[in-house]
Amino acid sequence: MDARQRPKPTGIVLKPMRRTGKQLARTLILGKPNTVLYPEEKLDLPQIYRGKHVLDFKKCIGCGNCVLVCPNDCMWLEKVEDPELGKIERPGVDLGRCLFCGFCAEVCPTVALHMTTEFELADRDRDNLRLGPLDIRDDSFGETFIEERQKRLVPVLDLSKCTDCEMCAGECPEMCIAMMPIENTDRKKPEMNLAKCLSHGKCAEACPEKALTMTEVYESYFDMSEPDLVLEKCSGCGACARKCPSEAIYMLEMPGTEKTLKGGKKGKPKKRAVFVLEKCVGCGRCHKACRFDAIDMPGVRK
Amino acid sequence: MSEGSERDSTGVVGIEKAPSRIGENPENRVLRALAESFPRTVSGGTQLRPGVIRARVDRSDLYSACRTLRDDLGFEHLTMISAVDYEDRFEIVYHITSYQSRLLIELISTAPKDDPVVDSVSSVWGGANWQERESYDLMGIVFNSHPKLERILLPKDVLYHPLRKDFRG
Amino acid sequence: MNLFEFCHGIIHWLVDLVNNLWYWLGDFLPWYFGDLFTAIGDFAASEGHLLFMTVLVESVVIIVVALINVLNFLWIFRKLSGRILDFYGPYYVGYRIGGWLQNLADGVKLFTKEIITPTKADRLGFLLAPVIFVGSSVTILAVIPLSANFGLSTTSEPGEYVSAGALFALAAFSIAPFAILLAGWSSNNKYTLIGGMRSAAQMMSYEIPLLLAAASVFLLAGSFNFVDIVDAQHDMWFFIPLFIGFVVFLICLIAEVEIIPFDLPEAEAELVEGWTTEYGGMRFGLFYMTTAVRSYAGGALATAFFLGGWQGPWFVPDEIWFLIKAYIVYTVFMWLTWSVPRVRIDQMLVFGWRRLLPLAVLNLLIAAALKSGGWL
Amino acid sequence: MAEMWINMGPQHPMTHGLWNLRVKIDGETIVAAEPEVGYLHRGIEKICEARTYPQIIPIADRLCYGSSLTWSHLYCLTIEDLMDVEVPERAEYIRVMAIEMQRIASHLMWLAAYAGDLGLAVGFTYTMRDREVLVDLLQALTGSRLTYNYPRIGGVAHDLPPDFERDTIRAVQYMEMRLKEYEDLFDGSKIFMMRNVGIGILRKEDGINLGVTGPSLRASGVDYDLRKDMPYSVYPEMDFEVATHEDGDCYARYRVRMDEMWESCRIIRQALQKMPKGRWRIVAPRNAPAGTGLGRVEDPRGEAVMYAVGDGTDRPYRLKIRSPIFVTVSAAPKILVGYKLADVVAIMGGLDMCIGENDR
Repeated sequence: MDARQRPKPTGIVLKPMRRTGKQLARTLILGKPNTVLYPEEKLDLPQIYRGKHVLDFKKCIGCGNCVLVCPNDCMWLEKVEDPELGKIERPGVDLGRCLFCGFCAEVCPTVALHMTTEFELADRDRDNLRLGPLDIRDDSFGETFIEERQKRLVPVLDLSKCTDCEMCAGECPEMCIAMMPIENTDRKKPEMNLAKCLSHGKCAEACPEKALTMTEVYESYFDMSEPDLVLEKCSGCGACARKCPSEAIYMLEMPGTEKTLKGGKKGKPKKRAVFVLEKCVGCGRCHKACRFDAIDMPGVRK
Repeated sequence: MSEGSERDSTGVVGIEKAPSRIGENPENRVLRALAESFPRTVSGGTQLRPGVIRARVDRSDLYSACRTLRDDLGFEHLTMISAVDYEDRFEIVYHITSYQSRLLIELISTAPKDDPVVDSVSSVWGGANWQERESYDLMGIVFNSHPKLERILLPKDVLYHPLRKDFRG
Repeated sequence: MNLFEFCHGIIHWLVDLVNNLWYWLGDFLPWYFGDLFTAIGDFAASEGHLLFMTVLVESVVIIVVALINVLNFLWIFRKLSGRILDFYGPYYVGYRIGGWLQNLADGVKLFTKEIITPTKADRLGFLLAPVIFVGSSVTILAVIPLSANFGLSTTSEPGEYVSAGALFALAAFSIAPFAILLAGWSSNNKYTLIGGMRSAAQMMSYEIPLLLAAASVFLLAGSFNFVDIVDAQHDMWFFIPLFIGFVVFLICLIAEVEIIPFDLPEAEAELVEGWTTEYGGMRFGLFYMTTAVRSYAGGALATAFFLGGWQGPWFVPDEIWFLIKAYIVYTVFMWLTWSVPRVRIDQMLVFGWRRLLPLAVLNLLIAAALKSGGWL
Repeated sequence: MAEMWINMGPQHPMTHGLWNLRVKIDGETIVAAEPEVGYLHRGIEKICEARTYPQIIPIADRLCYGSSLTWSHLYCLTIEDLMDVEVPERAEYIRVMAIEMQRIASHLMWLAAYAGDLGLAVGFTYTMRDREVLVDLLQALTGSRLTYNYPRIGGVAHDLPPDFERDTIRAVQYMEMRLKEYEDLFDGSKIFMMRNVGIGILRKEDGINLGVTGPSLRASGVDYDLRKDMPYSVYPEMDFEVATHEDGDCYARYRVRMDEMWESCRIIRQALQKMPKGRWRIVAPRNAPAGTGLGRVEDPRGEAVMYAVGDGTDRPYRLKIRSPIFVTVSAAPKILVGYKLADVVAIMGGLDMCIGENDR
């Protein structure tokens, strides 16, 4: 109750007239009312203002997470040809349906999609509001933009080099690496609890085969669904690895999956898809590409 | 309205009337009073959180349970009526607040799919009037003895209840 | 030289010029043409025709000046509203003269709009209402002089103007409610009907204090003539002895010109646009313009009655003094308008009958006492 | 004059949205009133059933154009209750601060509309001008001016921008200065008092029985504020008072909202002082378990409640939204009858209609 005094309802019209008179005198003397003369002056917009989209073609990996997360279905992936990048898929946006919620920029795993402060988007033709990837392309925007999301160093495992030596698990100061057996195979692999990881990099230094490398990943706040391999169904065709935009899948021969041939001899080990979940962006393209339904992804429709 | 002042006093008296055990918190007291008044129809009384309790009531005793809640236990504010379309039943959920003991009770009543009828409580709480109309409009729950059970949000001539799960636009 | 002499001189000169032309032309033509021309020339040079033409030209000059005044008024209204309400007001149209041309642009826009008459409206009344409203309001301007030399006079004698000009102005001022009632009723719309009814009640109850306050001025001045009234204020402006009357007069004027504390007939929050709801296009534009005309007339009446008319130091012409005072009265109106909300109709009527009427009567008594005591 | 029905709406300056109030008047006195709503029904509850949990946040923003942050916050509270997510403490403080800013902005918008209704154009422009200060702050915080899309399930979207504390303190000081000016403009005006005192009296018993909540009920003398009585977020840490008034008329409703703005200024200062360092967001799970979640907040218009039913997938099975103004407007006939036609704008304006949340 310190700053607050209940006003006494007094005065006929003189009190309000004093206030408006002050205002009149102020605007007449200063000659400048509070209004912003819009087309000539504009408001200062903060950097996080959500206006028109821009896309950095070089950073974008074409995963389509922005399309997945869009509440209004106003984004789509489009095939474009670029002289440098070749045949690629990049998102376009229909500003006529966009809510400007900013989820697409927030979910982008490589921070390639931004929203600018440009808000003058009105047009006479609705078709002009449908912006393809080339319309929103701006490869240099990211340099002027301070991304709020932090980059983070996480250890990424190359399973083909791993020898199950457990050196990394012993070195981790946070005790966040545990050796877990891979199902249906004879192998084990280190599993990282990334929530506890503080990016010391001790595990990568300790690895004798250099199978662990520290890679920079942007923090993600969206719980995207993760792929899960059904080993019996996997044929080893590698379609998922070819489709993966973030190179999080590679094919590897798995010891322990050999079929027992006649006479007790063992055949060649099968190739199986291996997921690097640290790199996975959860776009679900492997799930869509798999013809054998070997990849489970809850919540992603085919 | 003399009824209002009367209700204020009876609410307090009602809580005092129930013989309180030492250390019994108000949530349990309300649940016990409700279960004692309607031993056969009120079930599943639980405390969800401090200040929030839940009970299920059969739809045959819904009206009298609500009367008891308002008149004897001091729940004088009907916060919300929501209808949920489950696969096998409709659930009509009443959230009722007490301004005196600062409690919220979640009273759940069910109705079968083929007969979505419950008693109206709009004579108990005037605020239920439009909320019941809304439930009727969007979910198709029929409230018995409602003063004016008409569509409220949708036009008068639509034939469907859009919040039902079998509704396909 | 006053306006009459000025116009008379011009007309005289023109008639002489044309007559010379006629006579010169008649010399070259057969005799009957010459006689005809002579007759026409004699008629043109006759005193009655000269007087008629003079008054006609005088009226046109006065109306043109008044309408330019109205544009000024609307500009001041919009600019001042803008400054009080913390925005710019008219800005781009006529950028160098502070957006003065905005009203002309709005007028042109309103001219291009379709004029709609509702199907079930009473067509005659619907058509007649703007005519009466605009006509009666513009008529007020005819008798309000800007100075002792700038007004509608019947003779060349300065000071002899329409002898009951003030009375005529007040009478013309109070015709408008009939037009409003007619407009409200003939539009066949509930909002306009309520607006019209409110207007009738409002005008009726505020007319009486207005006239009583004006009557005290007439009593002190001893005349209904504007020039006499202003001359009577040579020693002391009337708002000092008749301060109560001045305040009552201003309040009643606010009610008469329907601006915000008393704009109940067109209270846009509850009655959409009141009695003008069904009018569109230039008909609405006329109403809008006429509101400014009435505001100007009100300011001018207050100036002439209480603020010493065109009296002021010599370095500014009399006409400018008069306009400045009228504008200041209007500015105070605007200032009050934007500072207070709108009252309710019953409160307003109670205020009119129970507060203003006794005050006006008291003021009249004071004036009578002053006059009979010989102090003024 | 005989009795006649007048349609105030759907296109009428009084409605501030799209609804219809049919009043029956005898002369200028109201003898009956009948609100009709539903013109802005967008089926948000049904839309939500087809969206994943995060995708609903921007849609919850669209419920009310006056205080969108409150609704997305309420949605996040509900889903956090459903999912059992613990929110970082810093996020809670940021939320409380942002919501109180939103509350001031919403009340200022109400005051602007109210003043405009009563014919006080100065009240409209001054309050909207000062609301701009808060909107600018919220824009710097959230990145948008009207539909903020700021709270997230498990935190808030961004941390405070640089210099935000300084700007906020300045804005609060500015607001306190301005609130005094409004009190001169409104309370100091005889005509404003004439239009408000004793108009639209809602008695305590009627208010409780008809389900009126929020400032309109507190103006009738019921000391009930969810921030105090069923605290959520970090409101227990805050020191503030619940503004109440005994009279139950339009002036009381105006007074309660003005006092709430003072209290909100206090809460903003305290939230800034007590705000801890740390994370402002955690990753929420994608799917909600089967069960129910309930969120209740004190909206600027009253008690806003959401009831979510989860079924184990990433989309809600049912999301019921309780709009405070939907119930309040159903009590309007009770308040209106007996007053003058011109009081309709004062009474309905004083209830703070928001059709976006009313029709959903």
